[in-house]
Amino acid sequence: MSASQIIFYIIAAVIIGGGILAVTSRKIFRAAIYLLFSLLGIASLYFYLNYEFIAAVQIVVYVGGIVVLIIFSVFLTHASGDEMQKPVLWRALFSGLAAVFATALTLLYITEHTFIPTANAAVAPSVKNIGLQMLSTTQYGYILPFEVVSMLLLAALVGCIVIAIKIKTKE
Amino acid sequence: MTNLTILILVPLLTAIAVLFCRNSSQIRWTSFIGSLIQLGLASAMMYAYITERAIGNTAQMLFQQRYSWYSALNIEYFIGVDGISVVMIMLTACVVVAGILISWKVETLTKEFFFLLLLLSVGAYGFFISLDLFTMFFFLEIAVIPKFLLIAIWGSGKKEYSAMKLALMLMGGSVFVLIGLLATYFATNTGNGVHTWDLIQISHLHIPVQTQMYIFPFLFVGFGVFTALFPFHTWVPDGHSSAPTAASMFLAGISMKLGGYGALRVATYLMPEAAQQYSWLIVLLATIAIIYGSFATLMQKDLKYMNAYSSVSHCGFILLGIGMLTKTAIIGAVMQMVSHGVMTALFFGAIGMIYERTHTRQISELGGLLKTLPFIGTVYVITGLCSLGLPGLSGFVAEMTVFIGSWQRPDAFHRIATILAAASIVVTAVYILRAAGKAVMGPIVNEHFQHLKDATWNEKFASVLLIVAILAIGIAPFWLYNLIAPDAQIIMENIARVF
Amino acid sequence: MLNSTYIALIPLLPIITFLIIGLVGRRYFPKFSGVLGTLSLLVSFLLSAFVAYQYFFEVGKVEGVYQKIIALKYVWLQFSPNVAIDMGILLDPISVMMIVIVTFISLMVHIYSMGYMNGEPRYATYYAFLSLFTFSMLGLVLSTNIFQIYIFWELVGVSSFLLIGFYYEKPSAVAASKKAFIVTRFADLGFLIGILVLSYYSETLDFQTLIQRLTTEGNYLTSIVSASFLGFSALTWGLVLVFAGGAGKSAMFPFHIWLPDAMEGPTPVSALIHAATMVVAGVYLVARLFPIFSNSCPGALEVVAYIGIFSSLLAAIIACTQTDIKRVLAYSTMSQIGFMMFALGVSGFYAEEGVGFMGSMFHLFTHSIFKALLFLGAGAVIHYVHSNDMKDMGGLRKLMPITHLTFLLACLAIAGIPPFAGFFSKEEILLACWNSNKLIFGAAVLTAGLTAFYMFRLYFNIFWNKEYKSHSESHDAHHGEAPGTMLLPLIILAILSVVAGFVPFSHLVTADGIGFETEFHIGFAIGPVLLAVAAILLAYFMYVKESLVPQKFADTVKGFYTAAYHKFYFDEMYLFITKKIVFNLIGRPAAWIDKTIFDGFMNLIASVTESVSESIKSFQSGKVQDYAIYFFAGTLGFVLLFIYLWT
Amino acid sequence: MNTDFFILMKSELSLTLIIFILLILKVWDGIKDNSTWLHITNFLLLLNFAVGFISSADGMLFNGMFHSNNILVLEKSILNFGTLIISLQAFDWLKSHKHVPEFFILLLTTLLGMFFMISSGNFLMFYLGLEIASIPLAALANFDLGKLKSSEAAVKMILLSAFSSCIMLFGISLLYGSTGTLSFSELPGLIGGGHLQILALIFVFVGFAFKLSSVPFHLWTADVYEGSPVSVTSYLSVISKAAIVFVFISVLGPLFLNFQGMWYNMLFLSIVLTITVGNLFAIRQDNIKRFLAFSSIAQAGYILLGLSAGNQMGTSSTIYFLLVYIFSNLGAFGVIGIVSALAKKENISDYKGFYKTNKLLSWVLTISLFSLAGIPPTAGFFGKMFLVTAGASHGNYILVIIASLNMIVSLYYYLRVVKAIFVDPNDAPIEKLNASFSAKLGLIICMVGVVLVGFASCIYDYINSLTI
Amino acid sequence: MSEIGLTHMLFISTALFFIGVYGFLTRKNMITMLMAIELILNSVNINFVAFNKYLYADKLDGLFFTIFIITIAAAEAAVAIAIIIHLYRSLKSIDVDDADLMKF
Repeated sequence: MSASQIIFYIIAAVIIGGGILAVTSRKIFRAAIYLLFSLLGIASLYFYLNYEFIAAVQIVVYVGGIVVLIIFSVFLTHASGDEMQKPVLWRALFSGLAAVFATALTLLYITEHTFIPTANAAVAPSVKNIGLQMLSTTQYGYILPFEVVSMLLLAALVGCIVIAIKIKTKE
Repeated sequence: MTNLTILILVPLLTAIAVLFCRNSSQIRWTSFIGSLIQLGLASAMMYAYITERAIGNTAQMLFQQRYSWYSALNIEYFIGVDGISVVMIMLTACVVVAGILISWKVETLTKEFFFLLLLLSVGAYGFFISLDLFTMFFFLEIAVIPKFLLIAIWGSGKKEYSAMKLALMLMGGSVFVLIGLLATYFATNTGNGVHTWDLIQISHLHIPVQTQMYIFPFLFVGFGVFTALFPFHTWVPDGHSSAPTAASMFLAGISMKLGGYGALRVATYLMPEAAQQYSWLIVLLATIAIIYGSFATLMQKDLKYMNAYSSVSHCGFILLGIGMLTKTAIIGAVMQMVSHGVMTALFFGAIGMIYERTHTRQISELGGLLKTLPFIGTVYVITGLCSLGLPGLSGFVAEMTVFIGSWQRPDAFHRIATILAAASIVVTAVYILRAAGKAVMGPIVNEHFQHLKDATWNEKFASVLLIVAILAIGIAPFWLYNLIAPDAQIIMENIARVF
Repeated sequence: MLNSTYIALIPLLPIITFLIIGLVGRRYFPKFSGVLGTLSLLVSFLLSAFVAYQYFFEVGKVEGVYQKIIALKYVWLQFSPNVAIDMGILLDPISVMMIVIVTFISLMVHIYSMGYMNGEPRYATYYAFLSLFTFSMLGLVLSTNIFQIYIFWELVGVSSFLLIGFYYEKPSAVAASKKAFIVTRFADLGFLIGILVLSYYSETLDFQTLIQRLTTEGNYLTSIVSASFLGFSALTWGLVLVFAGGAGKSAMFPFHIWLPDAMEGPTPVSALIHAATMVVAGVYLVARLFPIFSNSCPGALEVVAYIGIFSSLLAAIIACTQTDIKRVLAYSTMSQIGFMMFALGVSGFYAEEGVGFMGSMFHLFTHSIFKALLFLGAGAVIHYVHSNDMKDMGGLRKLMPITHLTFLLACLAIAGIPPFAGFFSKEEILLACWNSNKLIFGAAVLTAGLTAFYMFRLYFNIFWNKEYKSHSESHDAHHGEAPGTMLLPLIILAILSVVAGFVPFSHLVTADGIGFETEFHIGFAIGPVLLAVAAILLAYFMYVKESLVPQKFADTVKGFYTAAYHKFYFDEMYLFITKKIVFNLIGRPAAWIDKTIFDGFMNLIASVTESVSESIKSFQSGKVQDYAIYFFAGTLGFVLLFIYLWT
Repeated sequence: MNTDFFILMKSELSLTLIIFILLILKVWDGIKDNSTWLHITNFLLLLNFAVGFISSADGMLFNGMFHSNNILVLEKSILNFGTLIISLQAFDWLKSHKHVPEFFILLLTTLLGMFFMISSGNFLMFYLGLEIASIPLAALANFDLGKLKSSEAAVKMILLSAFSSCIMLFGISLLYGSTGTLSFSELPGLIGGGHLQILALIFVFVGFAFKLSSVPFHLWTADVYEGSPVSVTSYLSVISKAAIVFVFISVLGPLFLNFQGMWYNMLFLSIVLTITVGNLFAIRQDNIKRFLAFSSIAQAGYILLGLSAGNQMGTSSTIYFLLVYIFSNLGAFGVIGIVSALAKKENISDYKGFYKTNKLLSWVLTISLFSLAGIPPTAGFFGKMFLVTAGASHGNYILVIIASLNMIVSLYYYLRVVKAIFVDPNDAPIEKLNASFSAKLGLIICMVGVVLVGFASCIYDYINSLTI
Repeated sequence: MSEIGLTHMLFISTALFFIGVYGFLTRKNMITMLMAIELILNSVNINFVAFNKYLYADKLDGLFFTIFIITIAAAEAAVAIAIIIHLYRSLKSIDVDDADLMKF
């Protein structure tokens, strides 16, 4: 077992372990931290695959943004030390079984499937390439989604403001 | 009067005109004049039809008009009439005039009432003149909802239940029709896999027997629901008895005939082989309906229920005639449609008039009406006699034609069916006379009845119109017969192709 | 040659009168309606008489045979090239005889009613109905087509219904009219099916063609004879069923129950319809089809004979026990029609063999006269006494001398005392029975004796017996005679009852149209006459004075008497059948099944839909996670389903 | 960049422009009056709708990420039109609302998302469009800010829609993995039908089914419809649904059609379940929005029926039906909106005796419901008929029979409402309502559409000429 | 790293995906449900990146998809949290099962 394999398994263990704990821990704050670990593990997986840019985005957006947001909202809505309620038993049973079964099924299909890699030369996922493509209108250009997603962010902004304003005015 | 579209437009425009009327008097008169125009147009159309035939126009359908409508789906606005449609249109026109006259006193939501009545007649006219299956279905469905509203809003008794039941069962019927029509449409092929809704064209195409066998039950049952095919008749008693007078008249006089007409014109005509195969079943069901309907009628205590159940029995004759698949029987079926339409409309009219005055329809609570309401009582007796098949009135002619036609099927099964059907005329006599004997004749049972007012001019006009129609058919059936016979012949030829 | 225009006028005048009176007369000139009706009928009668004269003595006979003349024929409904319902006028001896009888009796009744119905609020309506009936009856007898006869048959039935129920405010009248209509309707069903059977095999509805096809050897006859159902040929079935129709109208057993009740109608109506004309329609029908009965299907004819004699005897026995005078007359009518029926039944076809046929028609003729007279006389009595029950009467001979005399003549006529009309016709009938069936002959003679007995029982009870005590002050105790309009018909009819027997009937009306000479056997006649006289004497002793003899006699045969008094419980049996079996076992279950099963089924569909809707509502629990679980489960379900099961 | 760009993207550009105009006006903060805001917006939306009539062309932009042609322009115009009507009808509700421009910014953003979704050339654009069309909608669902139900609806919507898009995304990722492309033009050729692809396909389909609220992925619908403001509900039930169907017709149809038999079976199952379950639930609702939610679920089943035909007739009929559906559903929601805004009543039982006080509104609601039920002479009859005809053209009559029989059930519940309006007695019916002119205008447009569209066969012919 | 095959990556992503699903289905707290959503989205991201890396490295489709998913996830989370907090203000609870005012 080579070093890279070991690293991979460690990363995998962090991701999956973090994930499992994130969805099972009864303490909400801990759950958020486990989520953080899992997300960091994924970032390291990207590093592992040499996709540094995406790994950086992952850390910035998830770790720096979303998780922080979540933790803030936990503070806003919840006493952090409280234990969360146990899941409803039949839901937990069903979901657990279904999840295990579905995982097995999906993996079965994945292993069954023969993936055919492309024969073309690889493009380096460098920041430069990504940057160029992101703003290009020609082949493999992503300017349109880039612009479009800005509309989403605008709308999300407006939506959040509207809902937030309410809170302000109410108090 | 050869532009048939006018037949649809006149009631439609009348209905729209009603919407702009200011008071109920205007509404009444507008509707009445509109309906008179309808009657005039229908008569003119019949005259033109007879003239055309007389000068030797042998086309199957006269006064045809054909416009492409939804060309992508091969839907056309294709209309035309043959003898059968002509008599049905005449029937509709008569019943509409009578219905509007009978409703003269409707005071609640007058505008809506007359609007819906007229809308109903639009559906009926459209249905009878359509030669395109899609258009036909369109008009068939138009006639459903006004009935619901008429019963639910202006009805009496358990009106909401009845209205809902009627609407749902009729909708069920039209759903069956819809499925049958779709299957028919896709079973046709006019070359290059192009389908058609054109009724005439389909009648010349040969739909594979196997396909017919699947389609026919849908079409027949679908239309059968409209015309009280056993065991899908249960909407009839409740629907009729809860409906306001004019709605009952329209329902029994026109709407139930849509089914009979469809069963003949669409199901039987287009699916001759299947009709042949299923004939025994139709005959069986029709016979059951006739016998069973008449016995069930025997037990009714409410005049309207009685008449509604008797409609089940009488409409059985329509289906029996169709199911027998002989020319005479089919003619008899059409005559029965007309006859029953007029007769039962008058019947409901008379019951309505009685109810309006006595506020009861229970036979046991009535009595001696002939004394205080001689005109209405007489009308009731006349329709009763027509219903039980008195010669000289329309019912007799129609039923006898059906019997004679049915008797042409020589095997034991059809014989027994015919005999049983014929036996119902005795039962009919029993219940009609029981009701007439108790309600109209006999001593006056209620002091209050002493002071009742007899029919007003509008009621008299309506009754006389329908009685004249009954007599015209009863005394001189040959004109009706001769109108229908050539077209029944065509239908029979299509069936005979199979033999 | 006969002129079809005025022949057509014979039935048309009454219907025109009906329309005039019915539509305008009732409102604008009710008093004049009687006169109008009478006048129109007078014209009709004169025309009939003229036609009869022409037919019998000028044009009817060709080479010694009376022809069937079709005076008029319109196609009414053409079902196929062969089969059509026609409306027409057929003249042959029996139809000509019938129109004379119908118009004459009707005329008499019209005149009589002017007095009898005077002051009745629905006087005009009454005349309208009478006209309608006369029209229908004339149409019936003149029919050229078996379906035409059926049509008028029904119209006659409805006229009868309207007239019986004329006093519609009396529940008993309404009930009687219903009963009459329904019972005859039931019989007519047989008639209709019979028509269908006959017409199917003969491929025609026309009488002449029908008779021709079913009496001569050929395909038609072969096919109808060879087709069999339950062991009898289609021809037998057809004829018996047609006869059933006739039996209904003619009140033969088992359809006789309506006739006594029909007496609820005004008495002149009973005279016209339920004595003289309509009730003989059945006889007429059998006579009309007689060639087929006689030549092709003797079996059916036997049925006619036995039904006839049985009804006759039954009615005679019941008549002996009734106290309602109209009912007695009604049973008497039934009995006499039985005579006509079995006379037909025992008759042959050709020449002298056809004496039964001739006798039957002859009896029909004479009976209509004297029975009308009896009814009208009874009417006069009732008019005076205001009661139908003979117990309320007695000793009226002094108060109503003319009525008394005419009634006596009629009684003698019906009893078969020579030289009154009934004697001759009955004699021919008995002769025919003697020649063909001794059993029937015996029963017939017995019936004839019973007839004499009950008629005179009636006569003595009305006019002799105890003295009449008026119940009402207004009655003039010394003069009870009816007005002139009522007496005139009585007198005319009485005269005819005396002389009608001398009409040379066998030369005019025979089965095959060829006249023959009847021999008069004095020896044969003497037996029945003596029996009749004896019966009259018996009646005289029992009833001329108020006595206990009848009661004692009744007590000795108590069971039988009670049964007869209750009309052998036929009404109860029918009531049982209709109320218990038809209503309770068919009607009620049918209504119940409809409400419960079929309607219930439709409601079930609705309620099942509703309850399914109710039972699945928990899926919409309002909890997001449940939704997600269903979502996820659905996804997995789709995957499994479409990868493994449904590919 | 050339003129093509402006022609092909005209709808998107005009919409974006409007959004920015509204944003700038909001920031400028010069308009105080809600009515003014609404009039301005309506005018802008009218202009936006008019843009649809500017000449259009077939073509692709951004290397196939965006494409446009006449049928897509038509679809967008239909959506624009529906949005315009909704905006007109929202007048009474928004008149007193604090966040009018925000409402429209969010609403139009979702519309923009739908446009991009419809015009998308690959899964990325499609996914972006889908999210843009749903995330702001959740915020919109929360727009009755004081109402708990509204927030609950928003939560349910955002959570479930996130969940469904996650599952869909997983499917997309697997599709990407097994084919190597996200482009709709290349994908169909690369789909072979292995288990993994079927799995992926079902995951994608499920995402669709969620948006279309097809059973068993429909459960969010009723709650969200009930809780959201009427205008948002009508937008959800009409525009959002129509957009998803349009996407399917224009973009994903070919992709799924590669799976032929299985695809049909999936539709079969969905149709049967959707129509039946939708109807069964609709029977017993009292809240009229919730009632219409279930009815719209059932309608979705009929839409799927049209799609299942997989031919031109199916496509044309579906687009036609959606047009009709917009008229009829907005007619109904228009009235409900007026009643909700002015009388604050949303239950069917509140509508008892409605006809006594509000004759015209009653008729509008009734006719709309009849149109939804497919009763002639309303356009709904034609729409439904054509869908069923299209469904029958596939030859599967069991499906047609089930769908048709369900019409009976649907008639029942529509008639229940009609009965409440016309027949049921009520001592205190909703008082006479004075709707604003613009709401009335919206209703008039709907009524004209409902009554006339059915007879004007040219509309269907036009659609048919555009579809392939 | 060449020894680590695509399947390994996919194993992680699939497992994470269903872990996320499990979390979404069982967690009663809305915010933790949102966390589960993030897990799912990340598993999809892994998928895209892995496919891009291992199979289709000639283009950067998967990578860009991932970037956009991350962006959208952020927006979604923001809106969702805004809504949740708004709901919390009136419901005083963050338990998802308490938000069942509308049902049946």
